[in-house]
Amino acid sequence: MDQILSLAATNLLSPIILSFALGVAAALARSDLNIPEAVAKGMSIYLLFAIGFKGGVSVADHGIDATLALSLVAGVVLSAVLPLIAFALLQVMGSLSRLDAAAVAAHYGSISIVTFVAATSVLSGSGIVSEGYMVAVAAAMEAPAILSALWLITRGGDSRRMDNDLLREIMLNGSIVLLVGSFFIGWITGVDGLAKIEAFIVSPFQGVLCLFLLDMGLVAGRGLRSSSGVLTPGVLAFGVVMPLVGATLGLATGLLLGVSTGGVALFMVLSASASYIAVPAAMRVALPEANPSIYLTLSLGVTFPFNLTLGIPIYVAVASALTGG
Amino acid sequence: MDQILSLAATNLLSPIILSFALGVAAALARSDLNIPEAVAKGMSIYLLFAIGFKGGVSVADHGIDATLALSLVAGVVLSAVLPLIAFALLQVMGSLSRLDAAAVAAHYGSISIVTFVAATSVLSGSGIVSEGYMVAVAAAMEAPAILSALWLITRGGDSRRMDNDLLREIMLNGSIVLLVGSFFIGWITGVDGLAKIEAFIVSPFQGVLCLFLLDMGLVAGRGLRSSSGVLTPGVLAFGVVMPLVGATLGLATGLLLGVSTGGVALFMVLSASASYIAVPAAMRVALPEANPSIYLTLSLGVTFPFNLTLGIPIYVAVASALTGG
Amino acid sequence: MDQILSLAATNLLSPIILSFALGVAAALARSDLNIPEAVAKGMSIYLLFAIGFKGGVSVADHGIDATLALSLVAGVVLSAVLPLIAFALLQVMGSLSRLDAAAVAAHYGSISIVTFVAATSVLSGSGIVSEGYMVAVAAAMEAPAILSALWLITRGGDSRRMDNDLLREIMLNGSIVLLVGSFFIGWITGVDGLAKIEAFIVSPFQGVLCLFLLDMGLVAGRGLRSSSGVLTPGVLAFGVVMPLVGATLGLATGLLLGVSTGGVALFMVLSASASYIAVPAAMRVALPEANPSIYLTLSLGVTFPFNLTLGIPIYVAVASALTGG
Amino acid sequence: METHKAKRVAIIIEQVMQSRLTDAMSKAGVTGWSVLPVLGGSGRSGAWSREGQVTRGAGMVQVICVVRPDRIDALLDAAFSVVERHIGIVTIGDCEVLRAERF
Amino acid sequence: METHKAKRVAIIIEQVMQSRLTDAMSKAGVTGWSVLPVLGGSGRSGAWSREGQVTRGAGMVQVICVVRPDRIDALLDAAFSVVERHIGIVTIGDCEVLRAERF
Amino acid sequence: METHKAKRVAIIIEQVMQSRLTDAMSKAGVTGWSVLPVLGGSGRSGAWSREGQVTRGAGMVQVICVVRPDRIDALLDAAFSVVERHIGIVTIGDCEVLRAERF
Ligand SMILES: Nc1ncnc2c1ncn2[C@@H]1O[C@H](COP(=O)(O)O)[C@@H](O)[C@H]1O
Ligand SMILES: Nc1ncnc2c1ncn2[C@@H]1O[C@H](COP(=O)(O)O)[C@@H](O)[C@H]1O
Ligand SMILES: Nc1ncnc2c1ncn2[C@@H]1O[C@H](COP(=O)(O)O)[C@@H](O)[C@H]1O
Ligand code: NA
Ligand code: NA
Ligand code: NA
Repeated sequence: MDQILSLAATNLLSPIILSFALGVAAALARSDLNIPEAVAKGMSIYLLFAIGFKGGVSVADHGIDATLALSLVAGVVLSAVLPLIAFALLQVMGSLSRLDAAAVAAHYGSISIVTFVAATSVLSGSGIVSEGYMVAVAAAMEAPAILSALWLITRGGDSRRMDNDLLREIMLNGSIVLLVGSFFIGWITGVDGLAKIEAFIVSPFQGVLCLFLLDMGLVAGRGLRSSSGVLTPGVLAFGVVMPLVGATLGLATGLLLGVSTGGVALFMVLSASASYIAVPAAMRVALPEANPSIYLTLSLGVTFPFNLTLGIPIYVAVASALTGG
Repeated sequence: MDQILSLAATNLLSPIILSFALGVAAALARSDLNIPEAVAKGMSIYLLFAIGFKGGVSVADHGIDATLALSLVAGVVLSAVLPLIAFALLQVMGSLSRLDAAAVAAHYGSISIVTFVAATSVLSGSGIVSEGYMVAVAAAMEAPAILSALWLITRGGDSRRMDNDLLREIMLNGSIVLLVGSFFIGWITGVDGLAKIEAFIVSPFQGVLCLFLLDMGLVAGRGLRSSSGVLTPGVLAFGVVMPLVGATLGLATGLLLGVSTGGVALFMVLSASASYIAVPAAMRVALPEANPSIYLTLSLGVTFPFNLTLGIPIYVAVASALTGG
Repeated sequence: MDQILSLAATNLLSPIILSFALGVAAALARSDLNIPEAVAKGMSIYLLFAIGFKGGVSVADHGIDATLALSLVAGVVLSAVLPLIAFALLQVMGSLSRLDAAAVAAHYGSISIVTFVAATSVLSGSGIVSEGYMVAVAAAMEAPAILSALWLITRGGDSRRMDNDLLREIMLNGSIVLLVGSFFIGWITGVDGLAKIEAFIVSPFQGVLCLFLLDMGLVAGRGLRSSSGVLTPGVLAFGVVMPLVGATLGLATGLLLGVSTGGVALFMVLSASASYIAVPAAMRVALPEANPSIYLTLSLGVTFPFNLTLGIPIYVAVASALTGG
Repeated sequence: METHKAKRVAIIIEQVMQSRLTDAMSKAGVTGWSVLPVLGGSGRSGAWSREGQVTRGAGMVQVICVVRPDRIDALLDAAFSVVERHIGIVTIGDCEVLRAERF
Repeated sequence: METHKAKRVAIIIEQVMQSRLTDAMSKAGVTGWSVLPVLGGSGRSGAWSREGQVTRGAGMVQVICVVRPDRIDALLDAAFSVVERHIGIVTIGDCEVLRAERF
Repeated sequence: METHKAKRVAIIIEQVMQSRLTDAMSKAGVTGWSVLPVLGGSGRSGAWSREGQVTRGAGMVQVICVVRPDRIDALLDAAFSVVERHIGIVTIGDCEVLRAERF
């Protein structure tokens, strides 16, 4: 408990969290502070490239762990199963239509790469190592949740929602391709490759993350301001309960696989986090009748800040305690 | 005098001034060189965040000076008083309408954060320290001048120019919020926080400033090309005289407050500089009849280059001489 | 031969080439991965500024070589002559109309600055020095080819294609101005200037180059996907043969001038490379009837990847062998 | 395909006035509009361009608003109250729309 | 100057649907269009803005398509098949064009 | 609200030709216009998109020009002289404007 509190305190007062808070505050106060779309997209490309590359280098450096393949499979299964749990939970807690519930469920099965990035920086700040291939697990967890959520709807007798175009869009969406691609580049070029671009992808990383979180705070704050009415208390509660449920499943998976302390924590983080880049796009195509205000506000306005501030310290502390790490 | 000349020479041949000159030259020669709006805005966000953060860290490091509160108050007073002087001076020197004169006056009461940034980099290049909270003084000086200039107009019997929306826009404009926000983040996280993001906000700072000044040179050059006709000789002269008047007031203020040599120099720089980010927007809303070519050309095309090249070395040399720093 | 192979292997597995390959692969697989236009332009401005500045600093550091002026003249001549050769070659190899052939020829006389940048990074990776003023030669080679190609057309009895506006646009296009301008800034400020902005223009350079090549891969891949049909086998072959012809001329020039090993390699690279920034714009204005799919696909989709992967190692190896460097 | 008569109003206005315009439109009961970027232009107050600008004062946007013919007067009154003292240009064109029930 | 009658169709549609729309237009034999960015807007599903967005799900674009009057039905059928279940708005206006041989 | 008849001319033209077009318009006495970005499109010369482009040769813009009906011929002549040999499309529509004294 002490460890959780101290980790949470350090975490809450870190530049990245404070930058996020600044963004939320500015948006709620209706300041005109804003970051151009192109700059925000540029930063997200930078972060994906850097995190993928570093993951690949770490695999090149430490060799392939026997559990790599198992972890990937576990990630796919988690991503596919979590929406079913989320959907069931929403039936109990919320008052959402089947369509809205399925759309929300898809987001919670998938992952938020910024949450993952923030967690790795807490881990490395605490000197806890993790498997480099966890970034590949993150990529593997992006898409299955979408298929799972669409199955929930079509199973309910609804017409076909999926076609080949959509399937390709989901599997080859930009963030998956960039994450996996830079992971392989890092793996192939290894520490020599890293040495060449370290001053670009390692040193300024935390700083870029600050500005990116400032932007996410601005977007989340604007969303909360305009859409705060759409969430009932039950749905709001889901935004905090579901990450804890997901984290528990992630914990069990990590312990079963026997990955490192950091690996367990990251399994928890990935399972706890909710997508806000890839899944919303797929939902607009496949479930256009679902209300985007609900899933975006829940994912970006509730669950993301929760994970960022309290979730990550909890997951890291629990993982440390249970693995003796 | 010698010191001024040598400082001016070093200054004139620094990469940042030469980058500005390159931009002006390219625009005057009608080259199609241009920096995308989103990239320019991204760089300005970076500079504001970095300068605010470093100011906050410096306060965290050196403790709060007893004069902090006094300096803030002095900044607010300076910003409110300078437009009155500018307005009076314009009545004498120029042939502008009351509206145009008031709009110009608002710009000269407020501040140019890039001029401030350029001055801090001259100071640190000369090994002169300044109070970290001067960045908060800069933020405090952004808005009062606008209210002061609008009072000049409404006092003249004109209809109401100010409403709550505009007041909020002025007080919470993006650059104030980002500067103050990152100042507090820097203050809270202190040197530990700085250590995490130093490679982002400290090391590449000068380089980003070069490209930003290249862009400002391009914009200033384009403005001079298309609007050079709008400025009468009297108004042009105002663009050089007013900074010197402002700097004198800033000097007196700094000496009275007893701040450091660098602090005095920065008070001069802030008083001498003219806004070109926040104030133009407020003027378009409140004084739409005032001609933007006049205030933009004067602020960005005349006063900014003057301060950048000659003003800053003069202010730093005078501050050094009079404080014995 | 061994050296070529080993250089090619190192080169092919470097982060920058793999990033380009990732971009091509993503585009061919129709992923929605894309880099915003503003970010791509921002990166190209960064690269031009950095490469120009470093070239200037190197001249300031090593003094002006007696061959500087000769090299500039040689560059201008090469750029003017290469289109004539390209045009003749296209008459033999291709089935293009005179207009299309002239437009393509203009591209091959001019240069690709990214290919130049990639080559300098291979050189510095191999510890081979080159003249800093080669960046000025690169700038000098941008424009003459355009005039030469237009002469080919007007000579053929076609109406006037050139006016003063177009001439100014060609001579003062953004990349020439930025390259030459930053070259002079680097020259004037020298190693002291470099020290101030090294953390911006040197350390992160390779990393930015990776993301820029990722973008070029995406654009090249999209072009290949939509325009692969427009190139006949003869024209395709031209895209590989012409760089080798150009490189041979560049080699002869470099050897004649007696520049360093790196200088010879860079003369080869410049002559071998084909423009895709400045020349396409001039062609749209002057030869609007020429099909842009042909010259863009050939330059960016065929010659650029060829030079990047195989060309550069070959040129460097040949230059080393023949200069004993 | 069945279409319905409507009016397409395009308002080119300074970016700093955008929220005031859309607020006035909302108050007038007009709830649907789209905002398009404008890169530059020229008019009686000279030429301008967005290139490299960081000042928040520069630049215009185009607000497009498709309305039922009977709403046009309320919309124009609202728009006029905002553009009155400001630079900007308001055009109204006839058009047909699909799915009129959406307006 | 000689001009010819034509129809100008403007379709404001979600960005994620853009390629589906233009594919449908191509299939219907319509081969000329331009895509314009939209910065933000408001409608029955609330207000939105592109500012700072990284999600691929947000945002609309405007597809502009100038067609000969006799092609308008094929175009509207194609457009309707895509926007039917999605948010979006289709307007059709009369216009004149130069160089009609280009369509 | 009082409105006046006007013409709304929209010219989609290559970005490299923009300054030539607006220069020609100025010479023809047309002084008001706005330039809008175009993200991509398709036509007889194939499809294109602005994504990730650094080449200055690619891409089109849309120039919008509202004129009094009696100015339309001068404007079209000016526009035609520039687009004649280039790709691009010129549409003319009827519209009403507020504040006609501004034109
Ligand atoms: N006739 C016009 N057609 C299209 N846009 C115009 C027109 N007149 C003015 N504008 C736009 O409105 C801005 C301000 O116009 P003005 O108030 O005349 O200076 C110009 O810079 C253009 O962007
Ligand atoms: N009447 C309208 N005029 C112009 N744009 C509209 C209109 N209605 C909707 N839109 C655009 O279409 C988007 C979605 O509309 P809706 O489906 O009504 O929420 C809005 O956010 C606007 O960008
Ligand atoms: N019918 C059309 N409607 C709208 N835009 C068009 C049309 N035809 C062409 N365009 C635009 O003009 C560009 C060049 O057209 P084209 O000369 O036919 O290749 C296209 O890529 C589109 O951006
Ligand atoms: Na999850
Ligand atoms: Na001032
Ligand atoms: Na060449």
